[in-house]
Amino acid sequence: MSEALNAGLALFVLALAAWMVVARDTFAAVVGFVAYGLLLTLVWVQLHGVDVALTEGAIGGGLTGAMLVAAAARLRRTEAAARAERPGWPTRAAAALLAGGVTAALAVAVLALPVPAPSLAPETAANMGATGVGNPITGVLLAFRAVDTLLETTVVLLALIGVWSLAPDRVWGGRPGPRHRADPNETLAYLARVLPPIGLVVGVYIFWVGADLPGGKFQGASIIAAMWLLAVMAGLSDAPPISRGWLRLALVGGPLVFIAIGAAGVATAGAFLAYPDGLAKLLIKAIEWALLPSLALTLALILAGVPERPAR
Amino acid sequence: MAEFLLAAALFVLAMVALGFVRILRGPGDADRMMAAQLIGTGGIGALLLIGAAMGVGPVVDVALTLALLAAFASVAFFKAVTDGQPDDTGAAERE
Amino acid sequence: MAAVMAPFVGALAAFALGGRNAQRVAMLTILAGLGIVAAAAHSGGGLVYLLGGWAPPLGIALRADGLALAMMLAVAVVVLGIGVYACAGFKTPPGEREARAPFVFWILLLAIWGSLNLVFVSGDLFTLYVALELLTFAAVPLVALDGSAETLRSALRYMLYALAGSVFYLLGTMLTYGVYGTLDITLLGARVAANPVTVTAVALMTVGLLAKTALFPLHLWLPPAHAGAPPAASAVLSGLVIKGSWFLVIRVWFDVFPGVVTMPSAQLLAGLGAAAIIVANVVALRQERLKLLVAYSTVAQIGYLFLMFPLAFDAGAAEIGRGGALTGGLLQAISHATAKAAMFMAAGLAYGALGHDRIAALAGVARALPLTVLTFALAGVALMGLPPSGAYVAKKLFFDAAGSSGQWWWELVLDTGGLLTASYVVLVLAHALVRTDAPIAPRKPVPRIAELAALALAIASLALGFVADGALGLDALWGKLTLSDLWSAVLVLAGGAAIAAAFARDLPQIFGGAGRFAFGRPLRAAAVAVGGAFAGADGILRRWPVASLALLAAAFAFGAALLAG
Amino acid sequence: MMDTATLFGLCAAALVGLGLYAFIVNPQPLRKIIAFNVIGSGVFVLVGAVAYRGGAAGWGGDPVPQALLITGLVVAFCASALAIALLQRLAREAESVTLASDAPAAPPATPE
Repeated sequence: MSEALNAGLALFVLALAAWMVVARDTFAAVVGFVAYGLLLTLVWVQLHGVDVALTEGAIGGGLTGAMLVAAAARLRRTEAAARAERPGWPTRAAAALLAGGVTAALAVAVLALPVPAPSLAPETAANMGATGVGNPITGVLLAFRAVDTLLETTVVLLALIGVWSLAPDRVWGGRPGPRHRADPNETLAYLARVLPPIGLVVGVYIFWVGADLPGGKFQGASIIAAMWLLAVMAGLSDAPPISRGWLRLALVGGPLVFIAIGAAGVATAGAFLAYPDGLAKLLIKAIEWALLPSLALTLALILAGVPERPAR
Repeated sequence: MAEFLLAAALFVLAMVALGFVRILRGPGDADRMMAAQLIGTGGIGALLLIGAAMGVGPVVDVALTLALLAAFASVAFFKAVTDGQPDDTGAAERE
Repeated sequence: MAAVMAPFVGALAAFALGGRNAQRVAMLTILAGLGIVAAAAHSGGGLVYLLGGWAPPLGIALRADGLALAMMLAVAVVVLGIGVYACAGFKTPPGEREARAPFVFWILLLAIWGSLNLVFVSGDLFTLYVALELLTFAAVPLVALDGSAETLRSALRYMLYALAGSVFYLLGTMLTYGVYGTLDITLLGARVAANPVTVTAVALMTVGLLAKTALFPLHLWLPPAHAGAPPAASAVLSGLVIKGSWFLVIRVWFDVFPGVVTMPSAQLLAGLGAAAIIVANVVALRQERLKLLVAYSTVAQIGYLFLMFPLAFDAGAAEIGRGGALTGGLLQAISHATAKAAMFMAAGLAYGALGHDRIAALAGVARALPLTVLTFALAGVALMGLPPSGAYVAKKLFFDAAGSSGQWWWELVLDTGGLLTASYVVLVLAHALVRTDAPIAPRKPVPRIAELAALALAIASLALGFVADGALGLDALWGKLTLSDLWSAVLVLAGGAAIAAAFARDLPQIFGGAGRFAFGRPLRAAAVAVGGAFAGADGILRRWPVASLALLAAAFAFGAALLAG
Repeated sequence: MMDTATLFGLCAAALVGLGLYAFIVNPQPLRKIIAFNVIGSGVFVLVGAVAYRGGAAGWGGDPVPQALLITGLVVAFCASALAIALLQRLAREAESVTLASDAPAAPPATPE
């Protein structure tokens, strides 16, 4: 039964991907993407990656999907001009040939992967004790490969700076995105009152269980960011001006705490990002707690977009 | 039992695939978004069934996340379609 | 480790403090970082640092070998030069708390520096992927810093093409993990064997990195992106950013898969480099705008950086190996980093003073901005590979390697490249040296400190030859320069002038116009036709569908060349 | 019947191809961004298959590639966000947003 389910899932995923490629209308393709992200979440569960499924649902499908939907609606008027530039059939044939070739090469590679598969699972298992956490993914992300995670938080922050850098000079330091008007009788305002408290609890919960079960800071942070944006879009709240000192501090706070704890490791445990015996779980938790608000804020501001209004 | 649950998941997925046809046909943006939401709901159902079949508890968390972000995506869609007209806000930004 | 983290901490602090403090923090960080790198270089290479105390394959190791240290030191010097230069241009205007362009520039400069250092020392293929993405995310906003539609478009083209490149790299990396179960460079170097999956992985990684480096014909994004950015940003992009992915090609070929890469694939890589040198140099010569000329010169110089791969092949062992050619390539990269940064800075100063950068209208600049024109000339000499520049020593090393392995054709490419480079440098100088009746008044004052910073980098590029000569014990420069070397330098310049006269769009009065010599006319017509054909080919290659098809085609070509060995 | 890892591995190969095709031929930049995400998801599913094959020590998958996947997903999100922001800004400044070929970075020099 599981095989049939997998086969059905794979077919469905491919059909949706093909749809996104051939759809005439960009908006239709984007809606396809939202559904596609959801199906991928099922794929991750079938591939025994519940942590990845959570991330896909929250960031890959969820936030990216919402971003694409908003962009597609705004870019409507550029559609016709773009469609006129569709390349002729020789280009398309060449593209199909070469892209098909890549698929063929990858398929050969997949079939030629060695048996038994190499794995770092046994090594991870043997060393999990030293980290004090129960979820191996968290162990890898915050102990064995902690530097990747540190860089990742920097990547998110750089993306935010990149988005901000697109602001017109005149409104530098202003508030991102349009101001949404609140209409107290709207369904939207109601939804934005009811959902965020629940979402906040779920976000913190997903973050909290991350130490021992699937979950973690990125997944939790994106749920919280989404809930805050919901309130902004309903007009119940407004994005802060990006020049605020507290905002800047809150954004860099998480990464700075991470680096500080990492640097302390040089003195206490002999290496950058090392944790002294017995304190590992505590320090990992401290890093995660520091990162959660910074990440939630960064993700939310990335989604809120380019500053458009003066701070007043 | 697990077999039955997986069969049920497959069935839900097959039904959802019919909703996929709706996306293909449109005609309006709202139709398409509703079809995506249908896939969302069906997908969450399938997810929960799979989770129960494999006995993986945390799958429930995934379903919860998906449900919350599906609501977020539909609000983003609504706002983008209703007041995302670039020329309203864009005109003021031009230097 | 400190060398990697210092720029990032600086960037975070600059972000938090904002405004005028961003610049102060950046300059302090640059000085501190330079000190750290110099200390590390002084203590010597071969350092291995286990992050978190976890050894690979589970953990991640940083390895500061000689290559990494040399590159880190060079980058730190260039960053300092660019930082000093940018102090005038990217200053928060008085009366404002914070301005967009300076804030973004200083933070991103630090971020680019930190990412580059990470690229040099990281020993893990996935960490390198994240570092590359950091580099791209920091570089893209610099391209669009002035916010005009055209720079936004070039930034988007750059971003999307670079993303395709990183996806290819990531794909190759993950296939490698699927076969060998580790991402550590040293462990992989000991384990890899040539098989279909590995060959696929190497081809994908190489081509992905080439797209990010803008090696011909994958260069569609570079000329408009580098020419449209503010001068200090162009210097960062051209001098430094592309060296990150280039360095990674070296890591992948020399350290990860030395036993897998083959002679045909190396010849292919250098062949693309040769095509870059010939085509991009000629196209550079035909540009109307100085900054585009310098940008095309970068495309050509990227070609030089790939000539070393076949030369580094050990004929006996039939395996790629570290040796003179690799050292030469490294020298070439460092020489280019300093010279190209200086050249973009000089072009930027001329632009700032004149309000335009049309080459044909540069007359009188030499009198108004003598230091800037001198900088351009010195940087040009360094790029041509004339003594005593670093590129000259690099060329000597290449010639040795080519001589010992019998690959004479690369010598030919190098000499042709030198002549072509000389041609556009001579052309620009000829325009700039023309006297005008009235001295031109700069539109706005040219900051002396910026002129000096650019000049210092140009001189550094020339002096690099002495440094390298001493460090490598080649003993090729001090008192060894003979009359024939001088003679060949003159020949290069004269040849360059002749080529310029044949190919250039607008000829300055010094050449007396194209029609003076009757016998020259058909020659000139032929040259113009060839130049036009090259420019047309370049235009087609830089169309999106063609360039992305070229990306896939290159992947297949490398796959085939790797299997052919 | 094929095993799970091979099935999804082949599915991933097809996704990469589909995405690449769209990335090349579709002139609308937003479609290129979607295509980038499709290619990316193909790569990620491939990694998922590799992780699945490496299941050992009581875990259904090798945790190291799964952790890399999480990092990869976040990086891909950031890339999409930056690209979308650039595209929207471009749409405000210019009539056409396509990238087929670039106009000169400045108006051509006036003839003498």
